[in-house]
Amino acid sequence: MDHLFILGCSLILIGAVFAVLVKPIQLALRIYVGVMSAGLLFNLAFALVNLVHLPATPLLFPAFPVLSSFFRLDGLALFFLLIITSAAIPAILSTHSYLNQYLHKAAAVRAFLVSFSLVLLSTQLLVLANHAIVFLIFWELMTLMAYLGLLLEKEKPEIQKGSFIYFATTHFATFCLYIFFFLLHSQSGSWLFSDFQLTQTSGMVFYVAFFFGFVGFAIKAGFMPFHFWLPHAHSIAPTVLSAFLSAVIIKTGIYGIFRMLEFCSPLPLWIGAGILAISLFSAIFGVWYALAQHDIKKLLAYHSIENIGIIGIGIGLGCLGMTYSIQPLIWLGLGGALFHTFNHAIFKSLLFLGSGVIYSNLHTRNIELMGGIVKSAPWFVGLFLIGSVAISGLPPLNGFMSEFLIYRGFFESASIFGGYFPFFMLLMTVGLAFVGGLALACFTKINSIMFLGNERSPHLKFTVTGLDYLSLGLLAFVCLLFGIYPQIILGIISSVVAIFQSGESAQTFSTFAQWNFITGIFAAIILLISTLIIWKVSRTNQRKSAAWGCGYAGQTSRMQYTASSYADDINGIAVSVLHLKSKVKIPETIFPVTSRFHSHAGDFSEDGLVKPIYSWIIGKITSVDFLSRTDIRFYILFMLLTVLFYGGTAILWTYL
Amino acid sequence: MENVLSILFCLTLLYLVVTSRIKTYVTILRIQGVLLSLIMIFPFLHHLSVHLLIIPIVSLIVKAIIIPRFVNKIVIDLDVKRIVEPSIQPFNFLLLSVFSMSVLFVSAHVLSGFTTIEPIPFASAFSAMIIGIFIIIFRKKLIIHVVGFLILENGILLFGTSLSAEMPTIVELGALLDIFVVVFLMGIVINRISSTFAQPDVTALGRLKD
Amino acid sequence: MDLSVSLQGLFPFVLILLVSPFLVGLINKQKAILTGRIGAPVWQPYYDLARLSRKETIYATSASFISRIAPVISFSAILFTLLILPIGYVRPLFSFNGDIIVFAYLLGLARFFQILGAMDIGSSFEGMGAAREATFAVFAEPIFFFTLGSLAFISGHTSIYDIYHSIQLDEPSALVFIIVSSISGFILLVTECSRMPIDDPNTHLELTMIHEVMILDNSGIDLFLYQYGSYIKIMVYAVFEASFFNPFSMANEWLGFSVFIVVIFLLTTVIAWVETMIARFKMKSIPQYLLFATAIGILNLLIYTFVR
Amino acid sequence: MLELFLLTALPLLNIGLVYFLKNRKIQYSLTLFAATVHLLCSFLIFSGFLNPSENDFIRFDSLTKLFLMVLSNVYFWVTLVSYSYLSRPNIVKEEKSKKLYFMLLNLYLLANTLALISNHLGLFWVASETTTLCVAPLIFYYRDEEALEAMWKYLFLVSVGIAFAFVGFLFLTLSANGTVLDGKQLVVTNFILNAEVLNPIWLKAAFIFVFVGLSTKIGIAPMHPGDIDATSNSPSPVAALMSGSLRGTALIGVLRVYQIMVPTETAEFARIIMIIGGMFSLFVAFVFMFKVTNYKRMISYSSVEHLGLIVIGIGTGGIAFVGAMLHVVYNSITKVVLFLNAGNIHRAYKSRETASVWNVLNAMPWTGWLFLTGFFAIIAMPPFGIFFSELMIFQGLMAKPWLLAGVLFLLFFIFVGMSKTVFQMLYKAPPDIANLPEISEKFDITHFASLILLLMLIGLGLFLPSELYEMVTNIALDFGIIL
Repeated sequence: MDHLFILGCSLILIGAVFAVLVKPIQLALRIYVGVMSAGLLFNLAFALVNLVHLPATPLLFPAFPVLSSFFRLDGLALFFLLIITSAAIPAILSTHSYLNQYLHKAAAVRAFLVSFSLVLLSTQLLVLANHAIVFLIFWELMTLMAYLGLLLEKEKPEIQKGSFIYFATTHFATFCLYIFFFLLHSQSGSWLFSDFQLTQTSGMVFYVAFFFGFVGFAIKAGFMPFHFWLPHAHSIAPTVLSAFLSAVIIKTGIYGIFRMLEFCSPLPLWIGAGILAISLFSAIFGVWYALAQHDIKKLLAYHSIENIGIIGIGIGLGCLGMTYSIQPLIWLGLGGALFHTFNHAIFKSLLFLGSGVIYSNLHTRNIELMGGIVKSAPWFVGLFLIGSVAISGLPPLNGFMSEFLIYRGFFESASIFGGYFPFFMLLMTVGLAFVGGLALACFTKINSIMFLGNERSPHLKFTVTGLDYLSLGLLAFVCLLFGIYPQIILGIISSVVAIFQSGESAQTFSTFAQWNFITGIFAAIILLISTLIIWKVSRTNQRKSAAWGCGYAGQTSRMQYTASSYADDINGIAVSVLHLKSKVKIPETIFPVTSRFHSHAGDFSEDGLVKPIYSWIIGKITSVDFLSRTDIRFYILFMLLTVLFYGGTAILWTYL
Repeated sequence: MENVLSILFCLTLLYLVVTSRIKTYVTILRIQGVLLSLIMIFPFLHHLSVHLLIIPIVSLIVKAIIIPRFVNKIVIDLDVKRIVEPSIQPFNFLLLSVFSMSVLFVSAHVLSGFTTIEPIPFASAFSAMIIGIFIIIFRKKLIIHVVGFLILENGILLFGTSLSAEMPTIVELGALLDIFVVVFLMGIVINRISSTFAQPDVTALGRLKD
Repeated sequence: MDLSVSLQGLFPFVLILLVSPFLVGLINKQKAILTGRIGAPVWQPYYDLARLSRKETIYATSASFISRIAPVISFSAILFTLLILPIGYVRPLFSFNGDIIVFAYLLGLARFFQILGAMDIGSSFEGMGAAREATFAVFAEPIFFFTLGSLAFISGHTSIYDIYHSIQLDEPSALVFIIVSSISGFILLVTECSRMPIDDPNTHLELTMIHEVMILDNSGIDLFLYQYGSYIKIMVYAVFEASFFNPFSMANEWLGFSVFIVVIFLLTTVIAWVETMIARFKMKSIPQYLLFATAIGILNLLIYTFVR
Repeated sequence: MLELFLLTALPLLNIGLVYFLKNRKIQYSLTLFAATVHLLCSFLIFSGFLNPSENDFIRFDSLTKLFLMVLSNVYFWVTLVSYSYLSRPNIVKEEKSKKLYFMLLNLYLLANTLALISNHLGLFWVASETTTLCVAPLIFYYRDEEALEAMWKYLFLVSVGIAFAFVGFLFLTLSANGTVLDGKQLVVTNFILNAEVLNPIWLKAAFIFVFVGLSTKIGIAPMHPGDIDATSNSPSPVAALMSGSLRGTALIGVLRVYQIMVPTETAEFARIIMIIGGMFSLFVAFVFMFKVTNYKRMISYSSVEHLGLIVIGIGTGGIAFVGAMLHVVYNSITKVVLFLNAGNIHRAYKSRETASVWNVLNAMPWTGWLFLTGFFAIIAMPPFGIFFSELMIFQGLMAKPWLLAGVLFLLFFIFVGMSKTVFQMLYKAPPDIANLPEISEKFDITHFASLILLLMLIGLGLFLPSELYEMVTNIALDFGIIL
C-alpha cells in the first residue's frame, strides 16, 4: 500500500521541481497545482485506506527495514495525515488564483512554491515519524520552510517583523523539545516513540520533561500565553500559507500533545486539570481578542487560538478520563478533540482561503474598508458563510458536532465524578458556552461588515475563479457532510482513540448519542429551510424600495455600522484585560470639525510578557561593555587575568 | 653559576621597570641576550660537543645582536621620542613588579619543595614573563610592546633552559627563526602604522570595535 | 421509542404552534389592564400574523439574498427547538442524549441569521440592534447552561426530558434550588425574548430597541416569520420555565396539566407586571444584570453542592 | 614517506616556483594543483587507503586524519575561488598584496599540515607560529587602516598567545622530569603512554597555559578579539581559511595536551576549564550578536560561538565529544560558505556595515540565497550537519542540566541577534531607490563552491558516512570515551 504514499510524496517533490524549471511562470503555476494536488490526493487515499483498516498498522517502507523503523502508521499518525492532506488540497487549488497577483515577481513566486511543497511534505512526514530525531528534523524543516514561505513579499517591514517573530518563537519551541526528547531518551534508552515511557515514578524528570514538552508543543499550537507569534505570522503570510499554517501547522503542536499523552500514562490529575484551565483561558481570550481585530487575517488567527483552546478542552477532558480510566470520558474528550482538530482544519482553511480571495480582489485586509461584496459574489459569500456558521459551532455543520462531543464529555463526567467535580465541570461548560456566544458575535461581525450592506470603498469587480469555487466548495461540502452525517468519521476516530484506552472495552461512538436521530433532525431542518425558501421565492408579490432611515434619505456607505462599533459593547467590558487602546478626537464646538476615532488591540502576552522580558534581557546585554575595548593592552590583560583565574580554579579544584 | 646569572637577569628586569628611556630598553635587550646565551652554554661545558654549541651561538647572534639592532633601527627610523610615557606612576609600577616577583620567588620556593624545579631560574623566568606583560600593559608605544614581547620570550627561553629537557636542534632553531620573523614583521607593521597614523601607539588603533 | 410515543409528542407541538400568539396577546391584554386601558383583544397577534402573511414583501435596495433566507432559517431553527422541549410530562417528539446542547445551539443559529439579516441592509439602526443582540446573547448563553446545566449535572442526564423528570423535591435544599433556578430562567426569558427590562417591545424609538429595530426593514412574509418566530420563542421559554415545576405533576396527569397552565398564566402576569412597573435598563448596565443572573446560578449550584 | 612527501613537498616546491613565476594564472594553477593533490592525499589517508609511517615527529592518528581532511577540504575550496577573487576589479593598493598571495597560501598549507601531523610539541609550536606569520600579511591584503590595525592586533596577540602555549609545553616537559620520559619529553605519544607518571601540578599548569595561549588562535573568549578583527578585515577566502582551518589547527594543540591528561586525575580539571572557556565564549557571542554592526564581524562572532560549543562538547565528554568532533567538520564547511558569500556582498555593496546593505536576496539572488542557506546551516537547522552535531552535544550535556539550560538560553539569543542582522541585510528595502549601486551578478565560482559545500553539509549530516563516524568514534576512543 505504501507505494501510494511514496508516489504522492514524489509527486509533491516533482511539483517543486516543475515550479523551478518551467520557464513561463504561468505555466509553471498550472503544472504545479496539477501535480501537487495529484500527489496530495494519493496521500489522502493512502491515509483513508489505512485508517479504514485500523487497528492494523502496516510498515511504511517495508523494503527498507531501517527506514521503516523510523516511521509508524498508527491511527493517530494516519488521522493527522488525513487532516493535513484534506486541508492541503484546497489550499493548493487556491494557490493558482492567489498567486496570480504576484506573477510579476517570478523568482519570489517560484521560491514560495518550492517552500510550500516542502512544507507540505515535511508536515506529512512529521506526523508519521516514529523516531525522535526524525521528528525533530521534519519539525524544524517545516518551521524553516514555512518561514521561507512567509517571505513572498519580503520587502514589506511588517512581513519582516512578523516572520521573524514566528521564526524566533518556534525556534524556542524546538529548544524546549530538545530537552523533552533528551529526557525521554534518557528514560527509555531509545529514540523510538513506540518505546518512550514517562512515568511519575521517575520523579523530577517527569515534571521537567512534561513541562518542556508541553511548552514546546503549546507554543506551536498557540495556547495562551504562548500564542503571541500566531497573529503576527498568520496575518502576514500569503493567504494560502496562512490557511495551511492555521489548519495544519499549529495542529502539529496538538499532535505532539497527543503523543505526549501516549508516553505519559498513567496521567496524574493535575495534567488534565492544568490543560483544561489553560485551554479554557485560550478559548475565551482568543475569541475575545478576535472580536477586537479589524484585520481579517489577524482575527482569524485569534480564532485559531480559540479553537486550539476548544481542542485543548477536549484533550484535558480525555486526560481526566485517562487518569481515572473512564472509557467514555477518554472517548468523548480525545475523540472530540480529534474531531474538532479535523473540523477546524476544514473550516479554517475555508475562511482563510476566502479571505485570500478577498485580498486578491480588494488588496486590503482591513475589514472596515470592505462591504457589499455579497452583491458582486453571492455564491462566494454563501460559501464563506458556511465556514462562519461552522466555526461558530452552530448546527447543522461540523463545528457543532465536535463541540457537541466535548459538551457531552462534560455532562458525562458530571455523572461519573462526585464531589467538587460537577461544579468545576459546569464552570467549564459555561465557559465553553460563553466562547460560543463570543464566536457568534465575532462571525456575525465579520460577515456583516465584510460582505453585507454597501461598499465602503468602491471596487470595480469582484472575481472568483473556478478553482477558488472548487476549493471553497469542497471545504464547504465537507463542513456540511460531517455536520449532518458525522458517522463516517466518528467510526475512524473511535479506532484512533483506541490507542489511549487501556483495557479491553473500547467503546464506540454509537454509545454516546443517537447519531442517526441527530442526522435526521438536521436533515429535516435543512429540508424545511429549503422548502420554505422555495415557497417564498415562488411568491410573486415582492418589491424593492430604499432602506428605512427614519426619514433621512441621504445615507452614504460611510454611515453604516462599523466593525469597531459592532464589537464595542462587548469589548468595553474588558478593555484593560485586552490591552485595547483607542484615540478619540471628539468635536467640541457647535459646528462639526474634523474628528476621528482610532482603536488598536494589543495583546497581553506580547505587550505584557514577552516584550518586557525581551527588552530587559537586551538592555542588560547591550549595557555589558567591559568587553568592547579596542585597546590591545586590555586583550593582554585579559589573557593574564584568565591565566590567573584558571590558576585559582586549579588551586581550588585541588584543595577543595 | 646559573643562579647568579639568573639573578643578574632579574636585576635587568628591575632596571627595565624604572627606566623611561627607549635606548635603555634596547641596551637591556642586548644584555639579556648575552646573559641567556651564557646560561645556555652550560650544558656544553658539561658535555663538550659541537652540537650543543650551535644553539647558544645562534641565540647570541639573534637575541643579542640582530634583534636589538633591528629594534634600534626602528626607533631611529620612526624618530619616536626617547621618553616613554607610562600610563602608570613609575613608583607604583616598581611596587607592583617587586610584589609579583616576590610572589613568584616565594611560590617557586614552595613548589621546589615537592617538585623538581630549580627555584631561582624558574622564578626569574616567570618574573621576566610577567614584567614583559606588564610593560605591554602599561606602555602605549607599539615599539615598547615589541620590547615587552621580547622580554616575555627571553623569560620563556630562560625557563626552557632551566629545565633539563632537550629540544631537537632543528626545532629550537625554528623557534628562534620564528621569533625573529615575528619581530621583523612587527617592525614592518609599526613602520606602516607610523606612516599611516599620526603616532605609532595604541591610541591610533581604535577603529575596530563593536 | 415507538411511534405512539412520537405521535404523543407531536400533539403538544401542534398545540403550542397554535397557542403561542395567544400567549403574547395575553401578556399585552394584561399590560393594558394594568395601565388602565382596555387594550387590543387577546387574538390581536393572530390578526397581525394573518395580515402580514398576505401583504407584499418589500426589500431594501441594499438587501441581498441574506435578507431572503435569514427569516426562514431563523424561523426553522426556533421551530425545531420546540420539537426538543418537553411539555409537562409529555415526551417531546425528539428526545435524545445531548439534546440540551442542540437546543441551545439551534437558538444560536436562529440568532446568527437574524443578526445577519439585520446587518444586510447596511443601515446603522439595524446595526445598533444587531450589535446589542449579539452582546446580550454572549451573556445570556451562560445563564442557560447554568440553569439547565446544573440540573443536568446533578441528575447526570443530558436530555432535557430526562433532566426535568429527574427533579426530586424530596428535600428543602432541592426546593430552594428549583426556585432560584426558575428566577435565573425568568431573567433568561426576558433577555432572549427581548422583554422589559432588557428591551422594550412597545417603543418605536429606534435608538432604544433591540429586537424591534433589527426587523425594521422587514415586511410581509419575512416579518411574519420573524414575528411568529418570536411568539414561539416566548412560548418555548415559558414552557422551559414551567417545566421546573414539573415534579408537582408527577402524581397525576391532569394535576400536572393544570399546574402547567397555571404556571404559564402566572408567568404572563409577571411579565406584564414587570413591563408595567419597571423602566428599561441602561444599555450599558445590561451585561452587569446578566452577569448577576449568572452569579445567582453559580451561587445556587455551590449552595446545593455543599449543603447536600 | 610518500604520503609525507605528497603532503608537504608540493607546497614547498610551489613556494619557490610561485615566487619566481609572476604570471598569476600559472601561480593559480600550481597552487590549485597542490591543493588537489593534498585533498586527494588526505582523503586517501582518511579513508585508510594510505597508511603513512609514524615516528617521533610525525603521527597519523584519527584526530590528525580528521583535521587534515578538514584542512584539505577548506584549503581546496578557498584556493579554487581565489583566482576569481583576485581578478575582481579593485583599487591599486591591492596589487602588491596579490603578488604574495599564492606564495603565502602555499606556505600556510605547508605549515598547517606540519602542525596537524606533528607528534612533537616543539614542531607543532614552530609550525603553528608559522601559520600565524603567513596569515598576517594576508590579513593586510586590502592595505587600508582597518586591515593594518587588524593585522597588528592579530600578530601581536597571537604571538603572545603562542608564547604562552610554549610556556605550557615547557610545563609539560617539566611534569615529566625525573620519569622514564627523560630525554624524549616533547613527543606526544610517549606522554600518552606514560600519562600516569606525570606530575599533576605541572600538568594542570601546562593545560592552563596551552589553553589560554592557543585560545587566541581558536577564538575562545576572552582571548577572541584578535581573531575577530583578523577574520573580519581580511579578504573573504582568507577569512574562510582562518575560520575553517586555522582555528582547528590551534584546537588540535589543546586536544593533544588534553589527550595526555585523559588517563590522569587531572582530566576532570581540564574539562572544567574547557567548559568555563566555552561558556564564556558563548556569552561573548551572545553579547556581541546584539552589538555588531558589521556583518563579517558577526560571522566571526558566530565562529567564537561555535568554537565555544565545540570546546564545551569536548569538556563534557561522552556523546558530546563525538558531537564536538563532527561539529568541527560541519562548522568549517559552513564558515567557508558564509565568508565567501559575505565577500560577494562586500564586493557589491562596498561596505561591511550592515546598515549599508539592503535587499541582497533581490539584488544578488545567488549570493543572497546561498548566504541565507548558510545562515540556516549555522543556526543548526536540519538537514544541515550542524543540527546533528549540536544535538549530540546537547544530549551529552543532559548530564549537566543547568549547563544545558544555560547553553540553550545563550544559543537562543545568539540566534535571535544573528538572525536580526542577517534578515535585515537580506530583505530590508533600500532607503533611497534612486541611489542604488548597479548590482548584477552571474553564477560564478564562489557560488559553485558554496553550493557544493552546502550539499556536502547536507550529505554529511543526513547520511553520516560510516567512515566519518568510525573516525570520530576512534578519536573518542583515543580520548578514553567508549560509547
